[in-house]
Amino acid sequence: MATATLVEEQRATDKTALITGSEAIAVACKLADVDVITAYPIRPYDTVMQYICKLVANGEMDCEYIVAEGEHSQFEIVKHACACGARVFCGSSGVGWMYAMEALTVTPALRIPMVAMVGNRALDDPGAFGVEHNDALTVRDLGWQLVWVDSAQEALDTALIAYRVSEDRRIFLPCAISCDGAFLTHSQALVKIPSQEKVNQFLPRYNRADLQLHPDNPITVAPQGNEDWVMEIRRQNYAAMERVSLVLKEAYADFDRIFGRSYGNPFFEEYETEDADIVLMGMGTLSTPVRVGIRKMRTEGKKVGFVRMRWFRPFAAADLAESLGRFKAVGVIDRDYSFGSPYMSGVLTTEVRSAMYSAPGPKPPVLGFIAGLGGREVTVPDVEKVAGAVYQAAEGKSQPLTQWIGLRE
Amino acid sequence: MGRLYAIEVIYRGIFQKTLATRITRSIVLAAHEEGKQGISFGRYGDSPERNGIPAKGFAIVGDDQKTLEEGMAKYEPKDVDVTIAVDDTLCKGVESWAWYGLQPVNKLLKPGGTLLVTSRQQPEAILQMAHRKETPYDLAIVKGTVSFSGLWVYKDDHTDVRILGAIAKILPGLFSLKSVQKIIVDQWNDPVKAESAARAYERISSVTVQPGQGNPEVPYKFNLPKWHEMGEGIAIPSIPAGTTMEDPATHATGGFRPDRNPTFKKYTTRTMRPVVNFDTCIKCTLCWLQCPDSCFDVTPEGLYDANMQACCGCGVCEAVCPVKECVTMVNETEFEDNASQWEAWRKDKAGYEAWLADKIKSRPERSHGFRYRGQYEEQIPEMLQVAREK
Amino acid sequence: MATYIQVDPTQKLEPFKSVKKLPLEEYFTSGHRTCQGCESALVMKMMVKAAGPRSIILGSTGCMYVANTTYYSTSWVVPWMHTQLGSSGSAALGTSAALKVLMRKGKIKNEPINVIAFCGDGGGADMGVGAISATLTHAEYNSLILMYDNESYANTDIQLSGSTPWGANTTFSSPGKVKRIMHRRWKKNMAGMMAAGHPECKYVATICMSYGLHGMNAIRKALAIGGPTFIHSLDPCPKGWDYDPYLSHEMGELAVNSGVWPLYEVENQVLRLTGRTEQIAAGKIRRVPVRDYLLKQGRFAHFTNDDIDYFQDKVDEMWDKWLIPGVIPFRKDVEADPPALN
Amino acid sequence: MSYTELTVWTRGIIMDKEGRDIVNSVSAAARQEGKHAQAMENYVDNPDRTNAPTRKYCRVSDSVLENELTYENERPNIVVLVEGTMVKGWDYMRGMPAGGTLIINTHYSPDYMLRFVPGLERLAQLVCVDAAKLADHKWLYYRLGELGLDRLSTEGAAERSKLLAPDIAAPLIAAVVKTTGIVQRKTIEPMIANQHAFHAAFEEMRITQLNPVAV
Repeated sequence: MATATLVEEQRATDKTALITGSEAIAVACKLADVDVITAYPIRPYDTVMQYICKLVANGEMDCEYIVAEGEHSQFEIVKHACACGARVFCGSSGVGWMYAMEALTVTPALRIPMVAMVGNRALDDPGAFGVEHNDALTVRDLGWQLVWVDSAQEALDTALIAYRVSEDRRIFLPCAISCDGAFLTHSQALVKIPSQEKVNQFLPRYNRADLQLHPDNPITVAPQGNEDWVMEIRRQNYAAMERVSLVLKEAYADFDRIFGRSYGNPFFEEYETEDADIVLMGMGTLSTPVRVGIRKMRTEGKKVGFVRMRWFRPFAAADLAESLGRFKAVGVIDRDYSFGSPYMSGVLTTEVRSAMYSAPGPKPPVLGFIAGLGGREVTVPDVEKVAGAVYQAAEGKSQPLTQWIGLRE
Repeated sequence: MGRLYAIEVIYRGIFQKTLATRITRSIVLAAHEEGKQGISFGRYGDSPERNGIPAKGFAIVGDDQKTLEEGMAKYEPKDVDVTIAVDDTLCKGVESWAWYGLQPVNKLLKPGGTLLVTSRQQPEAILQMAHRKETPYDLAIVKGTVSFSGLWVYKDDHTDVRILGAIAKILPGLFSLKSVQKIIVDQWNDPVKAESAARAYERISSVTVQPGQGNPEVPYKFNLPKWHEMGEGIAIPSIPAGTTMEDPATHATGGFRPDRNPTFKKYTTRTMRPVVNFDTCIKCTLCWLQCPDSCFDVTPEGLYDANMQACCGCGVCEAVCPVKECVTMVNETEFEDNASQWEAWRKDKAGYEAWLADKIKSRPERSHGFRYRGQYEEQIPEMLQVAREK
Repeated sequence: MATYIQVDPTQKLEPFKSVKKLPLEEYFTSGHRTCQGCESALVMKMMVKAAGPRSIILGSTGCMYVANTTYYSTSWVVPWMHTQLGSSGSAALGTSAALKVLMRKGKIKNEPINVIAFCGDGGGADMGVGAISATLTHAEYNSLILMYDNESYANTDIQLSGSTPWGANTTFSSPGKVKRIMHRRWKKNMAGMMAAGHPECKYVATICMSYGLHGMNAIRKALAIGGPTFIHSLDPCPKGWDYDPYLSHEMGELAVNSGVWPLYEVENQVLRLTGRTEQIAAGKIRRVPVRDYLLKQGRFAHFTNDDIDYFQDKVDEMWDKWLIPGVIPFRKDVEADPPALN
Repeated sequence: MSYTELTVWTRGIIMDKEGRDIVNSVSAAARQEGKHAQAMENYVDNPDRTNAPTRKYCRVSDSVLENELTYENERPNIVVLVEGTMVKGWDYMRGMPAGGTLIINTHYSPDYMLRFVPGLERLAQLVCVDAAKLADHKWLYYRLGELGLDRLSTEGAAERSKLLAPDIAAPLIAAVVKTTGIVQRKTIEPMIANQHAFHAAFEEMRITQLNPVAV
């Protein structure tokens, strides 16, 4: 009796561990009792699969752990497993994510709630290990939910939330969790690991319901369509993506209630914005040098804030535009590029500008900055330089709409 | 603004693909001889074509480029001046493989337009098959054996040029015989073909079909559901498991009838159908087993009844049947409905025997493609002879 | 020997004794949009008749996807799901893995369910060969990968694949005024390669549904034996091969009897020539000349006598010189002239 | 306010784990002491190659680490060479502020090793400790390849079991603790697997004090 109580108590208590972002996601997979996992090597995401391998080998996790022969197969295998009702996990980085592109395209179309980790990495060529967000962003138009996290804790929590939202019958869409290569995937931090009981309370079992591929539920899935059908099918996915915001808010509220950790607005996080004149924006671990830079600038009397986008798909355009309308100017730092796009800026910048266009409120100038490509460090002086340019714009002085920061010129 | 002409060619997929393309291309080229602008295209949804499954090609011609543009960037025109059916069995209806429901062959014809059919039949036989239409139209027949060939080897039996010559007569505003003959010589450098076109021009005649005339059957339709009425995840229910059959005479049950796809029936693919002599059947199972379309229902006494909604007329059952004239392929124009042969046989054996004897007189004169090298060369003189007959 | 591979129980599928003992039920029925005389549709029908109702079928892109299931309509009675062109191996693996783990964890009822993934020769012998190969090494997952080989990308308009026979006319190898033979590659030996390269795969077979009972029994064996298995079926294609559809059955017989398509199975690493091929090898029946097979098809209409002779020589070589006729392409000469040992 | 950087140079694969053990346990101990600390590998060195020089970093500070996402330690106060021959060949001393500490795993004496050290003038102390011998892994010197087989991951992802806690690295950690005070002995000691080697090293390490000059 005493022993049992002790075990109960231990299981009910959150533990703290010093782990990397990759390991945090591996732990989330264990807690979520994922059924089928496929691995294929590519840095930096693949450390998550190394951790999972150990969890399986040590008997801490019961799943089919399959090493595939390429990313295309890696994603196809879990896609089919998920169609049969298995909870699945997968992931990749950079060109590996690209190699799986065909599977990535069909996954949301089939309403497969796969959760995948993207260890963000620059696309070849040249082969590079460092972070760039273009890999994950390639699926932004396809029906994937896309989220960027900036700490190992957030990675773990978001993975649990991702399962809950994706597997909700109202949604059934895949979710990619973007973790910056090196800074998040390979950097250890203290992470609170929730108890299994709490996770079970938060995350119901995956129920494929009417779409489960099983002899007891004879259905024909994904027949060939033509112009008579495709628009209607796309419209259904549109409706599902439309519902994500609601389900996501429910999940975050429940998460706060059960785990006692609140993330505020799920879609974006604000830092030092209350009295800010201008704000900077970005995604992922960029938040660290930006926060340091802001603290420094505030000692110099410059009121700079920061808005970190968390969920990129769905994109909370109205909320964001309302929030950004409070400031005199906005500087968006993209760790990606969109060559030839309007104003030749990055992807996030284009999205933020687009969100501002239809906003009813004030529309401050939005400047785009491209920085930190290929994993280059974004330094505090870089951040100060960005803020300086944004101040200029706030004062009505002309500035190039897109600037490259930290480039040797 | 000038005049816009639209002509469709309804044909058997693959078997008549080259034929149809030659016709639509030549229409555009001949009209261009007279200063008109045109385009030629196949219905995109019919591709990849399947052997025998009805498909469509179009020629759209305008007096000038601006007129032409009104008829461009469409999968198919709303209405047409001439519908050409290069196989008479197509008059039973068109169920293209990517469509839903069955379209009457004359569906797109404008009032007063012309349905041009390649056939050895008389107009009465064609009208037994073609569905009734609310407006009058003309029916013209290009006499001759229906031309079939395969993907790679074309049977150059002058069907293409004879149809072109006939169009020059039917729709003189589109192009003259002279223009047709010019582009024939330009393309194929064959004066004999130009002569064939002239002969068809001279001989073609038409009858007017009134709204009350034609096949009274209402073709099956399919209503496309709205987006929120469709299941999610691109999933649809599978076909239910089948059931046993019931004997119409004894009411005994047994055997097996598979459930069948309710939205695609495939029978308009058929140009010939198997008729079965149930009295000589030895129940060897081969027709049933080797049928790619699972079209044989297994009767309570273990006979095999070809379901005429599912049969596409490939002829494999006849080919594998070890008993002489137990399964015989018969020209589809001989039949007016898709009724069960086995039920007819069960109800009236003597009547069925007489019916069968009558039907198997009409073996199909068409072969559906390549059988051996030199085959077409052997067939062409005879086909041309038939074409010259009155 | 310790056991490292845990294979779930499979269905007990005794061989069908005769065509008269076949189940009447169809699990792939009418209303598919294939060509008249489509032998691949016949393979689908027989495949699932052999497997029975407790099956999940995965179909990779190709004719048997596009023609069989055009949205809102299907010919499948059993559950079926599309998979990408090169993914038949992955689809089989993922489905089988899901069933295994969900049954182990008690999330679905524990029972044997057949998993069959099919692909055409384009999806199998070309694009998907890597994934199929990988799946055949995953010995703990029960599945069958069936490659229906109609010797071209038949769905996209008859383009040549790695499985198209030498010299055939396809839209990517149509003969011209200067070059008569545009396709100069010999057909890939897919089943032999799968058998030789995957020692833990317990069953590989070649079939042709002109011999339906033989083919269905091969499928039943493949499903019952446990672990991943592979079957290569040669399917005459009236459209791409250009012959009159009623000849489909005969064309398959000619492919086997001319020796172009040897029938064999490799069961637990033991190779056996089967059906007519066994009789040919035993000298009980003579191979018919390939000329009889080739001249019935429009895709070879451009062949000269020299081309036919070349084709015959290559087939003869396969029978007379290969280590195992029609299966293993290593030359017997190697045995006659062994490398010198010091 | 205090801020300390510790850089460990090690040999790829075969001694990767030792390097990782040092930075991981020091940073963990520092956090326990309420400091802000970070341990990481040099991302660009990975995936590392057998025997190729590889860096591991640790940063300990009283206040929030503002350079958390900076790949490299730019001004290491402490440098550890996990394998003795690494003393030659490149400038592992670069960026070291005056008053730094260099720790070498070697059976040679500090006086002998001094001749190889570049930038010696910045060094306050040179410490030599025969870690492999103390940890009772004498074969380390001649069967390096075999050791490598034991170490699966170059990214450190696969090791999380107790068996892989500081063993050969224990004497080097002892040297770091004893000569620099970056963390207290009592905080780090419970984390050490090879307690014997850790204790023995406290007695047996050889330290030579130098007079550092600011450059």
